[in-house]
Amino acid sequence: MDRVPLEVVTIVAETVLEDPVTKGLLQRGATGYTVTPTHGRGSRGIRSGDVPGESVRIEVVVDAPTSERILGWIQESYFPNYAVIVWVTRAEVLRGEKYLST
Amino acid sequence: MDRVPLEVVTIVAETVLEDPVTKGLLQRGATGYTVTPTHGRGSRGIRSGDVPGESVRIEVVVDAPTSERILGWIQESYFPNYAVIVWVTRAEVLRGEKYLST
Amino acid sequence: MDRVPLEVVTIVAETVLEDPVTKGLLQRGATGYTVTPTHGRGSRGIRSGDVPGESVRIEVVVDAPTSERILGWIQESYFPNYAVIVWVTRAEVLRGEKYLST
Amino acid sequence: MTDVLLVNLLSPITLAFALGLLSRLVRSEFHLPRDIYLALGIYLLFALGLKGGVELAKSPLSGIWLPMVVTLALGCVRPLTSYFVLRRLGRLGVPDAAGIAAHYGSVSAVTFIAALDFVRGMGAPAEGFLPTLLVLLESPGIQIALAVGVLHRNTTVREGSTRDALHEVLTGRTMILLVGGLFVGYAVTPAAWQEVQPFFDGAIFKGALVLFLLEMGVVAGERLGDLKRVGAFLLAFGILMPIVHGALGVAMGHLAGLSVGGATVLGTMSASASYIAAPPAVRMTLPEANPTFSITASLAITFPFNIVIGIPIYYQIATWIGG
Amino acid sequence: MTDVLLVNLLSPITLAFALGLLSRLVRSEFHLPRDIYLALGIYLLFALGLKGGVELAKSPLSGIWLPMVVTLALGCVRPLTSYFVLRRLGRLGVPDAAGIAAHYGSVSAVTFIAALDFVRGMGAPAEGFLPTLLVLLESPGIQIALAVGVLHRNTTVREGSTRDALHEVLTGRTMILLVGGLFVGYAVTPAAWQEVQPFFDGAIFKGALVLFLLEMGVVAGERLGDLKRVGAFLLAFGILMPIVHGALGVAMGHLAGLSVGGATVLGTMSASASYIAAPPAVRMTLPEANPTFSITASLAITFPFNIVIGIPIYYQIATWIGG
Amino acid sequence: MTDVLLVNLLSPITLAFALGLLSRLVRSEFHLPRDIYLALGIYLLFALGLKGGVELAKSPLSGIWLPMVVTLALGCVRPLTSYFVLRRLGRLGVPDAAGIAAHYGSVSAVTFIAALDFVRGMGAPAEGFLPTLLVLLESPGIQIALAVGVLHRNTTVREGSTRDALHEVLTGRTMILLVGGLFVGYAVTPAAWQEVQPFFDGAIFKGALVLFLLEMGVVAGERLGDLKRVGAFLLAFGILMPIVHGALGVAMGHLAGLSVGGATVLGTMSASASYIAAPPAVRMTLPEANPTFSITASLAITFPFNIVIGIPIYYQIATWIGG
Ligand SMILES: Nc1ncnc2c1ncn2[C@@H]1O[C@H](COP(=O)(O)O)[C@@H](O)[C@H]1O
Ligand SMILES: Nc1ncnc2c1ncn2[C@@H]1O[C@H](COP(=O)(O)O)[C@@H](O)[C@H]1O
Ligand SMILES: Nc1ncnc2c1ncn2[C@@H]1O[C@H](COP(=O)(O)O)[C@@H](O)[C@H]1O
Ligand code: NA
Ligand code: NA
Ligand code: NA
Repeated sequence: MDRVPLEVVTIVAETVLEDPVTKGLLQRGATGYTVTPTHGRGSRGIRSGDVPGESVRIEVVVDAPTSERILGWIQESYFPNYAVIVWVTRAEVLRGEKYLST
Repeated sequence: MDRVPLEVVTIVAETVLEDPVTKGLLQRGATGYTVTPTHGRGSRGIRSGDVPGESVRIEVVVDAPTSERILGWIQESYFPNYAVIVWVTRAEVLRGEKYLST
Repeated sequence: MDRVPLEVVTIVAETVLEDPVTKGLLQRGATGYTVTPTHGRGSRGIRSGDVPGESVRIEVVVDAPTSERILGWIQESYFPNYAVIVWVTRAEVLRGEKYLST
Repeated sequence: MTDVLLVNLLSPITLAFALGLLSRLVRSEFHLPRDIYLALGIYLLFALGLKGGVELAKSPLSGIWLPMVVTLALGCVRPLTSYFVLRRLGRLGVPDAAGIAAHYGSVSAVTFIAALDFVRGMGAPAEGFLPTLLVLLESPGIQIALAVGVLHRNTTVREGSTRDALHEVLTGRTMILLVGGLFVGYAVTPAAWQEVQPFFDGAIFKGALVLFLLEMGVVAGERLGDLKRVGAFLLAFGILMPIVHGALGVAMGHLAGLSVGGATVLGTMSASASYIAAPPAVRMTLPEANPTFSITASLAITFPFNIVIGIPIYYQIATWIGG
Repeated sequence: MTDVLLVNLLSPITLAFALGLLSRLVRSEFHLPRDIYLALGIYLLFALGLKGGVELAKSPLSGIWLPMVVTLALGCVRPLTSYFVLRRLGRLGVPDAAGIAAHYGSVSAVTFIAALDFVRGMGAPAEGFLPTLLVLLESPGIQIALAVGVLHRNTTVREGSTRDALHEVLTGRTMILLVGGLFVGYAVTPAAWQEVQPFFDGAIFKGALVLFLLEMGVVAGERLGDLKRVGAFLLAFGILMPIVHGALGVAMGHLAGLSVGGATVLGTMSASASYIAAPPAVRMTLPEANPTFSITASLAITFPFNIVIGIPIYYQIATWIGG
Repeated sequence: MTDVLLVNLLSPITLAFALGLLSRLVRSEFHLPRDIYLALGIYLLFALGLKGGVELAKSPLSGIWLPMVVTLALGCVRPLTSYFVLRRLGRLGVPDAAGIAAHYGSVSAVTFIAALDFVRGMGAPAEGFLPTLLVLLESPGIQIALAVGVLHRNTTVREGSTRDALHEVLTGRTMILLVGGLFVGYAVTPAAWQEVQPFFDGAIFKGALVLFLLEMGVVAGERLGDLKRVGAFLLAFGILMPIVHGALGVAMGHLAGLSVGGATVLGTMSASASYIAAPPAVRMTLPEANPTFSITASLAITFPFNIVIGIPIYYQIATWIGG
């Protein structure tokens, strides 16, 4: 089992951001992503759409440089005005070479 | 990118617990939470509600003292009688200062 | 709070694999699992079922030997022909002794 | 009696339920999507409330008081008889006995609807105010059983959980839709009602009921595997308790002046057990109770029994007493 | 006037909406499943389009041009009046003023349907081409308000986001179903239409509308808590702006040759505010705007106002002018 | 012929499908919620089964045996002709050829329903037992194709997966609802059926079909982008194979004594390809096969072809042979 150490970036954001964020992830070197619909509560309680509290949880497995790139982009583009939370976990990934940015 | 090292507490619990658990999390210092509906199987196979196996997955980003407080509370209040599993992962969080308990 | 260090194996796979994978996990020593419906995109873009991009996210809390066993099995059985991604995160688990393989 | 049984057996409602059950027995994974099942339930309850309200507005209310009193009495007595039988004869612990008693002290709206449909088919329609009685029977039984359970056990209750559980029952789907529907139905003008009636009544209502019972068959079928776990006593309890409560309900309905159809439906209500409102309330308030016991008994034993055999029996009793 | 108000108040549509609102006030967790709510909305829009298309095919198109011009004019004027009032009287910042103006420049299809149903009930049915007008009123107002917002603020726009937002409005659910439905309804043969008409019309359509409004009551009720946050000005705006736009719409409809029913419905369209198409477009293009302000105003103030009181008022105005 | 084509083209079913397709071409994100799509499919299959069962109970069964034999023969022959053509003419590998053959060896229930509706509209209704034939045609083709694929390739099968796949087909949604519906429809009393018939028949059934096809248009439209990937051969296969199988089905239906309408529907069944039951079975048993090929062919080529042009062609053939 070749376990490649990579990073899992988890982004929880308002649902309107699903499209622009996933597109942006691919543009910045991610090879894929996984999206889960969720609901929740945060400090701002920003409510867009007609269902308050709905959001999407986007997970993306990337290498460290891509992770940096993604984090910088989200911080700049979405932190000022949108309800977004982002965290990074270290993980060992099977077939990890598939997820290295090229 | 200021990555603040925090903890992600993941709680998978029977659906009836969504309300009391999320309320309790906020009372114990969490600044927010993210809930995902899931289904699954465990050792007990406790089945409440009319859909066996349904549960909720609650994620909460907190600092270490809050994490301790939450874990103690869940252990005491819910472990004896409810189907609950809890694990803690270390993560680096953007804008991490937002999620420190005050 | 007795936090036992264990591993969380996360498997994202095409939906047809939910049944065989979860059965296989239990056979290989997992004591339970948690399944979340998701959608996403990967390098292959394999599309089975009538909804392209749908997949399941399966999380399983296990000890290190069981994790090894599961990873080897998935690599051998599903990597060649199916859209599957697997990663492992280290976690501290409450009541961790419940999830040790016997 | 066999005639009546056969008519009931060959109704699309019973057959659809049987099909759902069967699909689980052949290990099919067929399922109505959860949200559709919920929506059908919402539709049925709201339609029931609306029609009940329209009827209330039409008929003089004088005949309703005695049946209301009788219904409340049933709501107080049934959780206690259940608890008593479960403790004394079944030797169950306090939490399990109280938890199951909460289910059998409340009511199943779908069983009620099936009974309403059955007596109409028999040419003995129930009084129009029966849905109003249904409202009265849902919560008292749960509350009494939970109170008994909380008082009799030694552990302390988690603060707030009982209050929360009661609030949830009182503002739950069933109460909002049934009570709300009654008010809306009562308030709308006859002309306005006529415009929407075909959507809430007749073939569409009954067709939705058929689909709902198809899925209830699947849901009940998922519990069949648990029948072994609950043991012989609960199996007997799930059949005999309804017969006792059913006969009691029919008799009291008759005393309160209900017609044969009305007494049958009141008897069925009395014989039925909750599997929607009671489970979460019990889970929150008496967490030591094993939910497998109570849900399997009410959903996999009592519900099918009432749908297939119980209703014709209560009807038969009603015709003997009052026909 | 009180008569008309009462008829409207006791319609199942208004009562169901009130029930939904009330269920939130008693803190019930009752909710139609989200997918069911979406599906009811899809059904209502598609049925509306189909029926509109069938009518278009039947009636001569000559009378439609003037109303179309008038509708487009309303689509251009209303976002500007809204923006002007919000900036000058309300002293709101550019993004918030433009964001709210986008909502009040567009339209609420459900309010439209309720108006259609109301005038039919009053014996003054609207012209068959009204749904065609609805199509014209949805997007221009959003686009104009967003353009105003983007031009007037200093920050730079995130490249592509405005284009994406406009594409989303133009290919959104409402446009696909309404425009698509119009084409399908126009194209089908009368015989083929007759076979499906009962599914898209009459009691089923109206029943679906009742269920939809039940849930809209819940959804609006969830926003009631935000009323405090939006302040007195927006509260007044959410009631007075519709009255102004409504009167304007009725008057222009009358000038364009519409009947009393048609002018009422055009007035209602003009008075209504979007809460489906506008919010995501505004969120993407003017992220500094607080969505709580715009959604609360359109969904928790203007929508209920129009449903309960507004429509009868616009009808009254229409009868004064044109009756 | 052009007349017949036009009637079919302007039916609400075809138009709704076209609208769904079109919505993807303008890159709209419109979608029926997945659960609603599933529920409509469940309703259509169950209604189909019920009505088939009611018909079976009414008519003498004597005329059904020959059509049954013929249908089973079609179930055995079609996967083999498909496999042969795909291997020899298309030069596809074993897994892909067998995988696609499994789709074309099975059947599409919605195409079947559209054909049923079409011949009824043409004044040549099919025999009442046609839904029974549909049941017979679904699984044999899948099983034969999978067996061929498993035997002809060199790799070993993952133990259990073939058995699991077959169990899943035999207990899948289609079988439960269709076979179950047939039994329920056969068993219910005529009086009981009449009470629910309007819910499962007529305008409601057809309206549900229209909504279902709207979403099928969207789903098929999502695959249009894959048309380039599958290449010219599969494009031709997806159109010509149905014509061959369709003509074969019509001819054999005629020989078996079916009416023009019945032969048309049997021909359509024979021409159709599965996209619900076959895909998961193939994915589990022949994982090396590329699912994009088989699903795109059956869903984005054959299904639209049959709905828009195929059914009128098979009807024309049936009138030539048997009219
Ligand atoms: N401490 C937290 N832990 C987990 N999820 C959170 C937390 N805070 C916020 N969220 C999620 O992020 C979303 C936006 O949060 P906020 O920007 O703080 O309003 C919420 O809807 C939650 O789903
Ligand atoms: N080993 C495990 N890994 C992941 N999730 C688990 C595990 N065991 C239990 N779960 C989840 O926790 C819930 C309750 O488990 P239990 O209390 O063991 O019955 C199950 O429904 C699963 O969703
Ligand atoms: N880099 C990634 N990060 C997160 N999820 C991924 C990634 N790549 C693929 N996935 C998920 O795994 C599924 C299959 O991917 P693939 O096998 O690459 O086509 C996708 O549908 C995604 O849900
Ligand atoms: Na109940
Ligand atoms: Na709108
Ligand atoms: Na199929």
